[in-house]
Amino acid sequence: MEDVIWNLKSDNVISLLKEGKRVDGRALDEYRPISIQKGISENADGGARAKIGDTEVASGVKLIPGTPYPDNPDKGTISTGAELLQFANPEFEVGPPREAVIELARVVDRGIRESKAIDFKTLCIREGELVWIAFIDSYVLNDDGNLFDAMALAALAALNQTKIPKLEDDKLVKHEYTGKLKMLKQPLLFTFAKIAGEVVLDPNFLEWKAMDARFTCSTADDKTLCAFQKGESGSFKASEIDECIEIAFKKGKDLRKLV
Amino acid sequence: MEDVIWNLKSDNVISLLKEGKRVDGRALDEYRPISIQKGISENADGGARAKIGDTEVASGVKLIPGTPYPDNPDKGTISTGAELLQFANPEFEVGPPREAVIELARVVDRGIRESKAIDFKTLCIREGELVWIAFIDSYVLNDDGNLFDAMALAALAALNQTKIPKLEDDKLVKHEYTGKLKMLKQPLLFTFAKIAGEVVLDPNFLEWKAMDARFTCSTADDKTLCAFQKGESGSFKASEIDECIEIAFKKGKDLRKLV
Amino acid sequence: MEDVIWNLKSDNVISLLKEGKRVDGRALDEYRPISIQKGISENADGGARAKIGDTEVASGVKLIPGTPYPDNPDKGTISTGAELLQFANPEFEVGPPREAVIELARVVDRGIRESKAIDFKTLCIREGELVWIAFIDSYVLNDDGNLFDAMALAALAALNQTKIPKLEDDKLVKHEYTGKLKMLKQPLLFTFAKIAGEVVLDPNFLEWKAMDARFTCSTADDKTLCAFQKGESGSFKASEIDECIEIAFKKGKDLRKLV
Amino acid sequence: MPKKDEKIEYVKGGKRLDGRKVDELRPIKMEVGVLPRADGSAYIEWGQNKIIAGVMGPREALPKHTQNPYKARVSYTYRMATFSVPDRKNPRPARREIEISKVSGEALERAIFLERFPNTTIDVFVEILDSNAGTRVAALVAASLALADAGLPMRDLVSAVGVGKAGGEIILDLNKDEEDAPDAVDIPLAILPRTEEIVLLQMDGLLTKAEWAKSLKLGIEGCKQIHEMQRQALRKKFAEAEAKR
Amino acid sequence: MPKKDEKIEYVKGGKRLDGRKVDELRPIKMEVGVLPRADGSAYIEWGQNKIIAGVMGPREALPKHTQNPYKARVSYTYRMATFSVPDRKNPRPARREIEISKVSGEALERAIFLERFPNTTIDVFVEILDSNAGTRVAALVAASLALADAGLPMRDLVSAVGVGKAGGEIILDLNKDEEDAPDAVDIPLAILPRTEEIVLLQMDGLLTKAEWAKSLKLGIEGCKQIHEMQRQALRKKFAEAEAKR
Amino acid sequence: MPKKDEKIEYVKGGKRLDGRKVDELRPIKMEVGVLPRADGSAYIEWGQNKIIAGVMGPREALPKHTQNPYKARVSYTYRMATFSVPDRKNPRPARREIEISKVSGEALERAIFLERFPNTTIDVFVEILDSNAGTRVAALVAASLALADAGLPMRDLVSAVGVGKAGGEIILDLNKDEEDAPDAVDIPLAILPRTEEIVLLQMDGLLTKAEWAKSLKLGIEGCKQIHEMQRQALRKKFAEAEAKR
Repeated sequence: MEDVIWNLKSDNVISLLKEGKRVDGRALDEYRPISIQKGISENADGGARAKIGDTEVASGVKLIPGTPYPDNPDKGTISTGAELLQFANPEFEVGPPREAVIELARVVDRGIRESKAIDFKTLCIREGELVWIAFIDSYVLNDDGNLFDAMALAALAALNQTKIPKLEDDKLVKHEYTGKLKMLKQPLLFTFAKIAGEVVLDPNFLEWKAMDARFTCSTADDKTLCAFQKGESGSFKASEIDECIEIAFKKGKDLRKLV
Repeated sequence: MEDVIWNLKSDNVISLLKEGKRVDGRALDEYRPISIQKGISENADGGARAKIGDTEVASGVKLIPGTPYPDNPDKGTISTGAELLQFANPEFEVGPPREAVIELARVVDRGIRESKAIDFKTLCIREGELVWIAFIDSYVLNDDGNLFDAMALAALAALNQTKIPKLEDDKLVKHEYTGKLKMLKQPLLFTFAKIAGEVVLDPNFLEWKAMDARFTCSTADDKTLCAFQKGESGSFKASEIDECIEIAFKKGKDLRKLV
Repeated sequence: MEDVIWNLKSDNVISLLKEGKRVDGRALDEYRPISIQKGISENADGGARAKIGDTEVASGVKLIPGTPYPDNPDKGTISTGAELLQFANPEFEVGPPREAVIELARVVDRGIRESKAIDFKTLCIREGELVWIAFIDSYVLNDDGNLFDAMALAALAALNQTKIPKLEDDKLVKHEYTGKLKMLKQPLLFTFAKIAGEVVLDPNFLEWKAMDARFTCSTADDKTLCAFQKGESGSFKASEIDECIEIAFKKGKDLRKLV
Repeated sequence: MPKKDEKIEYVKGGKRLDGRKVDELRPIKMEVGVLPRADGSAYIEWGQNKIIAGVMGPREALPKHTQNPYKARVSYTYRMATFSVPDRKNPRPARREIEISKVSGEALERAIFLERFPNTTIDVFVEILDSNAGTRVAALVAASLALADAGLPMRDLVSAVGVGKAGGEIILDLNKDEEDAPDAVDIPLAILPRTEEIVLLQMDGLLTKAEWAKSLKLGIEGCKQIHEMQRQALRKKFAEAEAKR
Repeated sequence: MPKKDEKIEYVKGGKRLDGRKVDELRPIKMEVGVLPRADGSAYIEWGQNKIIAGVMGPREALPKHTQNPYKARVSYTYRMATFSVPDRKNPRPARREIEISKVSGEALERAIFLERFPNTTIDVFVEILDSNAGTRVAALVAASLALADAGLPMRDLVSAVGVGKAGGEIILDLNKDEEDAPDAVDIPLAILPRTEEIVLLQMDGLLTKAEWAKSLKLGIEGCKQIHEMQRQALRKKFAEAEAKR
Repeated sequence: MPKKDEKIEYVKGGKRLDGRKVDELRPIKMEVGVLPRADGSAYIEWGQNKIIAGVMGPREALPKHTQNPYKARVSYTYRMATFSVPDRKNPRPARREIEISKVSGEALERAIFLERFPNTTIDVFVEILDSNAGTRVAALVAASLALADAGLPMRDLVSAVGVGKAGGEIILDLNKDEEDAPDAVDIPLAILPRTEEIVLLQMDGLLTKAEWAKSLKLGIEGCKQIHEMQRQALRKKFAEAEAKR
């Protein structure tokens, strides 16, 4: 029954796209309105909420001292978690599919990690013994499609205002800080949906349900790519990928001003 | 089908209560017969079985050396576990509801912890390094209603005869002890069921199934309250809570003689 | 439906056995063809694949430094894992029964452990501080009955070619070795199925489905028993057990030449 | 944070450490209808606490054997974000969260006309984004608003507050410093304000009967202040909705 | 507990360390019908071992796909209380407990006329409250009594005992000290006493054929002693039940 | 293994560290039909990588609510044996394995005429026995052969390869040493060779547009070499099957 309704809605998305139109009237390469709210939790070392249209994600960062990996004794690291809260998408009565949430977290993670936005050496406290682990945990509050870009935005905004806690005898001193986390790059994700042969930027929920294939492109700055992720059962032509990359660079300039 | 039978049984509980009578003939504020059997396991550091009517719980205590919490370097602690064995209530074919068992364990835990029955400082072995953790694990053998009070009784009886193991080089010496665990208070739980407007002490299984609301009151001694827990979807009037507290203090005098 | 098919197949196994014949023409005490392939993974410290007929198991060994048990400070140990890969037996759509796999792993483990094939003292690196733990993990690739014997064969073949890694500052030096793991015994399993009163060695898949009872006998060498395991809901006569033991010793001589 | 063993006067000259009077609530902000995809939602800031609540349902209870042919069931989930507490919270639900979820859901059941929706579930989910004492009562207040926002027929709103003892004084709405007092007693309380029925009541710590009586009185007054704020938040939401028509 | 490397004579002048003869059981006490809500139950004390067993069923097997249209299935659960062993046991089922549950349930299946109860499950649950070697056989003996107490039609009782080797001697019903002998062999054995069919048989340790033959003989005799005690415990229960009428 | 900070020339005189040219694959061996009980299977050795793949289905999707009335679903499981990596892998599925399973299964879906098998599942399982860079693409190549071996109607085979950057050079089929280069970029790529449709594409590391263009060209050529090997492996299998008739 529900399947039938979704099929009808998808048919509508598709027939409009055939005429070059999107269900919400946007241009094919247009983002929905974006807003960012900082400082969502005093207990977090950094935090922010990001909205793309009605899609909303809250991200918080906690810096925790831990032991470094044996093969990287002088480097801290990040750990990126994602959760889709039950009210974000009432469709998932028994929770969202686990693999989809893991993919989401890992793509956001790679955007940050592979861009080298954080110099992990600056997270070293004492070589071989103690380093900072930055736990970046994101909660989807409302899912109106394109969680990837919204979560990347929220996570980046949270990192941009993250403070480094004070340590005494290797233990955290609560609510005291020694400085700010240094961000070398401003990595962002740009997600495209391919629907009945057309490629659109920032798919909303209806488009998300109707899409055949998904492509996410992460840029580290205005001329460097740092991660790709193709998903879903459809395919892309090489030329389509190239167009997506062009748009990602173009949109990146605007978005980086916001975070 | 089963629902129908329970509804009929509950109707009977209610219609008797309307005449001021309980299904097993007790007064509204009367406990079922209580008995306690000590020394149920030589491998436990302390242990006991408690029966209230046909409700029976076995509790055992193990003292294990562990590291203290950073914010309480000079204090040991307790950890309270509860399990409803499959044969205790054949109704639960695939195991009892997890939340109900967690609530049970936590209410029993708070009764002991908040009463300050154990001075956690006496469980310190070496400040900041080694403390005793008292694992109090309880198993429900037969569930004829009011597991709360029976488990609290069994746990208290077990604690009252708990011996402190001998340590050599920070390791346990098996079956050797250096003294007894000191109990400063004798905390007990008193559970009431509200059924069709009437409040009864120590509900049996039929009453448990028929109740609208539950109130558990823990007393540390004959004049100090130490924990409350209201449960189920019904409500209590403030005056009803006060009556329950009165009865709890009155009954506590008798029960403390038993443990 | 599937039950019906299996019942028909089992009827066939049984009616042939009544005439002294097996479905695949073997004698009652005859193994299927056995082959062993060594060196299946350069990343393993030892590894092998073993086939008994179409039943195939891959085993690999990793030696990892760890802390000894307090009561055995001068001894390393083994840890034996088993997994039935999904394609090994398509019957198990949602995975094989967990208890069956645990039993399998534990019987293979006891065969190795109880035979004293490995002198755990030779796995000691520094008494009380550091010992080798040999992780023996086996994967069933194809299940055509009698996983027990095939897994024991693969595990033994893997152990027989296991090299001991080099340590520097208590850390593994990758792909460098200091010697070979010394095997004192060549323990093997011999599994028998009792089907409608007849006892057969090395049951294939059809026989496995038809069997009433199972008996596995592990021998450490040509005259020492080291583990038994009776399984399934049927029973054995004492005389049947004795015959199984005789056959196990007889067959052991041939099998030990292979590994 | 004061050391636990230090001698502190928690009320001095009628004022508490943070300047409040004994019967004074922390600053509270409530907003109704904040999640477009949920059937009902609310956001609350209560002191440092920041909590978002969403309601889905009534919808068919699944799996089938959880259906009650006589009434809807309420499934309440209280969760803390990893970054909502001073130490990072493990993302797995803690036993504390499971217990709070159970008693909070039971408290809400009394407020809803559940018998009108047999075989269904009403799913209430609250996420704590920031915390400083009293999150379970603040969450319950937000959840109650979210239920009303979802248009569920209710006997009354559930209003809740913390009350208790610190430094020998009975005070309303304890903050974290007060909860850390050596003699601290914390009493989460929720009522249906119209009838003053108690639907949630827990307590931790040593208390005499007289102290309990005083606490209960203070708590009920607190709940009534909360109730007034809840009504205002709902009126604001409905006025806005009306204006949009 | 003797050190593992020490030279110990486990049998000296015909007596074992605890004074028993080689073919002597530890003191055993059995009681039938101890759990009011279970369909059948029993309690056993066997040396230091203290075990309680309960039976529920036959009842409909759920989920449906686990039903066997030809016979009942037996689900056996062997669990150790955290405080039943010298070191605290982790409350999560260990792999050892899962294996013991599997082979013990299979052993009981042979004793019950399962084909009379198609599509059902017979749930057997045993909890170890205290332990000192030989719990799995003691549990099986208690479980068998609980099945009889539940009135299930049985081919025979299951009788079980441990047998094995310590210090070169073949002995009945090893205790923990004997199981810790450097050359210890432990053989849990269960039979249907009437036919001497073997329904459970495991073994750990190095043993010759001759030693096995001797062990089996001793084990079967032990099982028969146990069987006699089981019958007495059941007679006592039924006499009491009769008296109560 | 070179230290990460060392200055290394990854391509010198047209040759890579292991002697290969920039556009040269490691030695590859493919075998089809290796698992008697699976519906289709294949084994691949690709450099040090050793991988076995099996296919079961199409068969009824269970539980029922996972059925799609319009087409089959592909369930892909990528797992690494504990001993397949330098450090022992925890046997529990890692998040990396779950993500790879998801995108690989989606890549295969495009190749199969799924709409012919409504309400069914096609289960693909790959086990990595040994590894050295590029396992996900090697696994996908083996899985594609296993699907063909199972006789499933396919639009095309899926051919896959890794491509990327090390030491500033764009190279085909990176090995572990090259993946450990300080500036390494790894791009797993899978296509349907006939139409050159991209069905899997991931990327890690810093890359310019020009480098990406060069990588994609090299990758597509690599996929076509792989495709030819896949066709040979299938021909060999069918010739053998024919011969056996």
